[in-house]
Amino acid sequence: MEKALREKARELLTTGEANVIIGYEWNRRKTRATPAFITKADEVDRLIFNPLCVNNLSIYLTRKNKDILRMGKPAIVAKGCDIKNIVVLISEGQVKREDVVIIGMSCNGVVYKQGLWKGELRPEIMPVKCHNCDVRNPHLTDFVIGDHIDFTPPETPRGMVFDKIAALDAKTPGERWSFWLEEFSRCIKCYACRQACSLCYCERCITEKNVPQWIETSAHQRGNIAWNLVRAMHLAGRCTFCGECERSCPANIKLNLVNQKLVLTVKDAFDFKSGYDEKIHPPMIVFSPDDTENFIK
Amino acid sequence: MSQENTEETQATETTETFEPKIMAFVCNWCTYAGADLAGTSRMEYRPNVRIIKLPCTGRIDPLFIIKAFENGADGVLVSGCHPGDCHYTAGNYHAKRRWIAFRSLMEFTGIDTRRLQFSWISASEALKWVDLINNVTDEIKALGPFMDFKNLKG
Amino acid sequence: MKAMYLKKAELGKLISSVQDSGALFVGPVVDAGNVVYKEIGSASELTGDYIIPVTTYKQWVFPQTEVVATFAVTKEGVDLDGVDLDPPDVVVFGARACEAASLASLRSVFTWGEDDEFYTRREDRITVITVGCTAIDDECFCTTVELSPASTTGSDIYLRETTDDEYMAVAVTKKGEAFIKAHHGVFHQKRAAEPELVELKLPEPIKGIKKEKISAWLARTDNYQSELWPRLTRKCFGCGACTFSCPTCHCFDITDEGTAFGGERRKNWDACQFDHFTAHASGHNPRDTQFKRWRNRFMCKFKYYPDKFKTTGCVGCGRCIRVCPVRLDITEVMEEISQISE
Amino acid sequence: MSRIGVFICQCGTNIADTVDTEKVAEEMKKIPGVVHTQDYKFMCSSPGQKMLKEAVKKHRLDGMIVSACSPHMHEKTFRRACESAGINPYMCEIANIREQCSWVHHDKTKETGTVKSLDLTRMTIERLKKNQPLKPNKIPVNKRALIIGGGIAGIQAALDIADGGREVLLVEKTPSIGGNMAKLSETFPTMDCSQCILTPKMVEAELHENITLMTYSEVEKIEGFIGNFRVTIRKKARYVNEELCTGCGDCWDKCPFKQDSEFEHGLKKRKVIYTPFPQSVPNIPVIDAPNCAMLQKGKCGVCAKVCGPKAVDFEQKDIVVEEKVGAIVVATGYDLMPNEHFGEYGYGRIKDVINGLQFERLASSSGPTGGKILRPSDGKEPQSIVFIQCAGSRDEKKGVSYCSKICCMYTAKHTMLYRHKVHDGQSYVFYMDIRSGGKRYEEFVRGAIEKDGAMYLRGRVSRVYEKDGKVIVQGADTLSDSQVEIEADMVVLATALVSRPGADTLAQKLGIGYDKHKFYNEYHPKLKPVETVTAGIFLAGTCLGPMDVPESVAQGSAAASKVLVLTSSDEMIKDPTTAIVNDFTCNACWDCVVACPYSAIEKTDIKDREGNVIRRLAHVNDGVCTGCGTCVAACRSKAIDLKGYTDEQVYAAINAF
Repeated sequence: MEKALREKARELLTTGEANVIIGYEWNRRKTRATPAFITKADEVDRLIFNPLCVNNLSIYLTRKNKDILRMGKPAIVAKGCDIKNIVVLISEGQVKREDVVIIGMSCNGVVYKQGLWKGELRPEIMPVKCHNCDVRNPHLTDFVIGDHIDFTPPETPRGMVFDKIAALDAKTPGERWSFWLEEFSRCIKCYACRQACSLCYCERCITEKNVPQWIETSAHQRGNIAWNLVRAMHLAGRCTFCGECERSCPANIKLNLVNQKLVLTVKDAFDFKSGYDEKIHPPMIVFSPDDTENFIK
Repeated sequence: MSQENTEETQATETTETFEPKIMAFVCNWCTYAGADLAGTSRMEYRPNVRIIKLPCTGRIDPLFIIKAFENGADGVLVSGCHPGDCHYTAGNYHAKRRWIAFRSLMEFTGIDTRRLQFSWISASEALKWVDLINNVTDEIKALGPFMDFKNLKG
Repeated sequence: MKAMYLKKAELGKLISSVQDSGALFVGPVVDAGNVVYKEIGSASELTGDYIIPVTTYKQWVFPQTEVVATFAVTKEGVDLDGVDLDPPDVVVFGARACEAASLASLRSVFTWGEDDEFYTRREDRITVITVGCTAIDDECFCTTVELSPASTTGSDIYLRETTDDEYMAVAVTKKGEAFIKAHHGVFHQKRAAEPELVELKLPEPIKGIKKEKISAWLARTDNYQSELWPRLTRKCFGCGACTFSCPTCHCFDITDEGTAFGGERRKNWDACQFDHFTAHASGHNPRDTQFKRWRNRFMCKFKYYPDKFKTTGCVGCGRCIRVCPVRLDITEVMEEISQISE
Repeated sequence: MSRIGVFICQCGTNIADTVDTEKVAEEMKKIPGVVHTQDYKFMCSSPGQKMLKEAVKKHRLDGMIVSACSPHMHEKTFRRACESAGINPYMCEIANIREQCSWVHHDKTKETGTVKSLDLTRMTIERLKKNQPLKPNKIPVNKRALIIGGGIAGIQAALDIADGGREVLLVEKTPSIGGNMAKLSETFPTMDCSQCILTPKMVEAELHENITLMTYSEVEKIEGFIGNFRVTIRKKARYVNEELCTGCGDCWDKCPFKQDSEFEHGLKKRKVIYTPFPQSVPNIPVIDAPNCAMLQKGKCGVCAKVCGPKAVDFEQKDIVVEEKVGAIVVATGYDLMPNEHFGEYGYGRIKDVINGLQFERLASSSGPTGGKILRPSDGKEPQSIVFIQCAGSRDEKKGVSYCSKICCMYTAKHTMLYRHKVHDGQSYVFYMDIRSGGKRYEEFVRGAIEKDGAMYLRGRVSRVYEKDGKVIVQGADTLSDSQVEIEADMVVLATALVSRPGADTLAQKLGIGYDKHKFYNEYHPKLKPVETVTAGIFLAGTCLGPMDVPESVAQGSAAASKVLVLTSSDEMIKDPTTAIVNDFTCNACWDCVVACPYSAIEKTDIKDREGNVIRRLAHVNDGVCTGCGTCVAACRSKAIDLKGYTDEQVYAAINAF
């Protein structure tokens, strides 16, 4: 698979179809996969692909990384889950489909965090998204690397995140509040969650807007609650559950729970799943007169 | 700011004397006019609500609601034109979508959803406005001060 | 002062003794899957199974957010009321040698020119009890930056584990001596035979890295524009987790929070990795891309800091490598600079 | 620091009874930025306003609060006073302490009302501190109008606008104006001959100096906004030079080829070079290109040979023109529901089952039979006709849910016309309900039944089939609870009115809304019946939904009056409460563009000197924006804000809560 990937990369760089390959390479000790930017055909052998390739590289297609945009036309090595984010970026006008070459990778799953890797991909070290993945054969690509994968995700999504959501839903509001207060109190306002997210591409994040300062920047409970609620709201209907925010959080805040909860809400209320069709607008900016709720008096 | 309030409310207010602070975000064309009609008709209702008028419910951002709670609101009320009646044709439909998601988020994070109430009130529904204010005020009075937010460490 | 001994089983006694004196006891605990420093109530909360906590204890000398003044808006203007800080005594237990070395660096910054009393008053009242490392991981590189698990810089008391479940305690500073005296009931002198110490684990110094070569290379101004910076660091997406977990990073922002009636002025952690850190009001941003921000961090640690304060800017704790979501490894940059500097 | 004046109105005793206005004035003095406070009996009275203006001068105020009645009542009054005192009117804000305070809190100790008034006034003061002076938007207005559709509604609108002195461009898709009304024989309830009342209007439209007719033309693209639309129109090739043609008719006399006439609904043939009907306006033929031997195969050319003025031009091409107009009236009319919906009625299968418009043609003296009612199958005079109402209407399953509104009336008319022409003929009408609301309409229907002997049967028809040259109609008469079978000579279906094919495409080009039946949406069904959500675009006639001729004419005139109001001055003054984009922070995610109910936000490119696009930005068109603020809430980075209701203003009000 790596061989095919490298050949494709070489071809793209040689023909000039792409100026930079955004992919993965080993770190010095060959213990971790890390993002790589290959611009020369004779460097394509640095490219790797394996279950350590957890990063969602679509972040490098956004306006946040202007120096990467300046490198020329990118070809991006992307798993199906990463492609979902590219789909949203296209639908929100951030990337033009013709401006990016998508090298889709057939994927059997990755590790939740690289530190868990002991040389073998076991179900216990895979994130919930992999167990429920319906894009192991990537969906919006220019090329696909790897063989077709026969995998049918469970009909109703399963895994720790879903169990935990169900468990929380079953609790009283007071218990849920205590839970989240504890979670969000750990927030150190490093904004790694935002920076890791390719859909948090704002020129100026709302928390950096200080006239007026809607969200207090202090890492106290009040500021943390406001930030985490607004971050979640801003991803409602857009989040593809790639999990990069939670993976990047140095405080291990369970951001996947709150993200997935809104994914489920949007699915139930508006019958929308993010990341599949680049021609459809995200649901929070459109409406249907038939939207139903049970709380407006 | 809220710390002061917290001490004050804790020290002096019991449910007997507690008068909740309720903030209402309403649209200019329907609910604001409905509230005006309640006045013109000399109806009477609880005095706990402070209205902020906006052109349309479509203008209402969840940020407003969070900020109101941060500033010590014990309840927040959001109200606008009935679906199909929006002065701007669709602002309230947009608002409804936003509220569906935001309310789900509030519910999930355990923020007491009884503290945030949504309503459609037309320019002619003065009585509905009066009932709503009375009911919401009484309900929130019964719930007591919104300590979840007031107790947040600043 | 002679070496004293402390039974691991008697840590609880130490904690009670510290608490009785009115001080906070801070130590490594497992929280949400991470080992972090936290104020604790009893010994059972402590963990001994860690390389180094994910977060630093700098939050007890330089809190992430603190009120430095309160204000009230009046008809005449704004009444500003400064905070006269009276911090509690804090005992940090289980620190690592690398991290302990960082307090000196922080002090240099916060006493540069004017004293920042919000820092100094806190630092004056903190007692650092370091435990020598008996385990390391791939990311540890203290020995590469001329420190080691045996360094006692910055520690008030230095502990070594013994094979019979005790700690051997050496007071490094006067503060340390005073601490042992104050809690003499918990420490004891050893019996006849000298106890066997658990061997310290030292990370292998990274061969390719030569500190002096890095300094020389950084001193050449044209290297500021080197192609190396974007090449090695453009993968950084600016999350700032490295700075927030770094024991020597110290940047902060002053912000006002409040209502129409008044509020608080706060000192909050900030990070050079954030894109708006250097943004001007005009909209111009001199560090407009992420590699420039990362370059600044590196320059700060290995040039600005040593130049200005003659202290180290990097203690080799490896936290920034562990937390980095794109696995940008500072030692790889150090190594490459050392090599091209040949 | 601001210099704010706060004025508390006692409103006689209306406020003062339950609010201690003096105390409110006293307390407000303590707020930073407030330099003057005062309470007074009637702020809105002329001494009150005078006082206000004097205070502005004396205390050099730069903003003012009036705590009084609802802003819906006197905001304009006080803002005007503000303006005449020399401060920007948008630096005046109203705190509503009457409708929403003194009148609803009856506490005579005044405590309740006073506390609330203090809060409301304070919140408004803090909000005012963040106000910015605003200037009304002035938008230049192009005084030409475009009418899309040359039926009666469009013609009426064109004539009224043209009589009002404005230029009109009337675009019609078919070769002639006149629309569906030109096909009608007589009109209910007066039984005027349709042609007799319509033709003069058609001619007037053609000759009017302010009207330019563009027939056989279609609107392709519409850009711009109210007062400033750019319209791209395709003038389809007629193959006849309009300048040279005299309309003599030699060409169509000699043309050897025939096709079904669209105008006659297939009851008659027309030539391949033709005018739709004899009174066509303009009276200039077109060549039906796909069926013309010359154009398709290069053989024939008879028309060109016989044409005296040499007007036939086989080389003619479509012409695309761009026109600038300030207002648009859409009057695209209706169609009848297509045949395939009426299998059980035999339509399209049985020759003698026809629709209402075909019957109109049969009854018309200029129609295919010269006004004689003759069956299409054998040309015999039918001795009995069955009329089936609600063919497709009020039938959600097989047709449409709505009532087509005019069928009850025209069916009654048909029975009368039939009886007048075939004196011993018997008509039967199957109906669901008779809906004859309207001036003299009920009397008209009664006349059909009582004077002209129409047999009305309340019930539906289950089956229509042919037998021995008759059309057998089986149905129910629910009033006598019996099954009915009628051996008729002919059946006329009152087919449902539906929107024009392509109505949705045109609506998308115009940026106006349409319902699930693709009828266009009025802005407000009661108060703005001919406006659309897109400012400057108006509606008239059956493109809105089924209606009869008088209603269509009324709407044409109504739309015309709206156009005349809009074009009455060179500039349009618009409320400055519009959204504005911060160019530095816009992400170009287009959320605002999608969310805007008015399509008021455009995508723009920022280019460098070489013309390369370096950034893309959203841009609000002040001419179109109505200030709802939906875009502001949709914008994640708050790069868009709403003047008059900015985030800062709202924030300040919440912070003073």
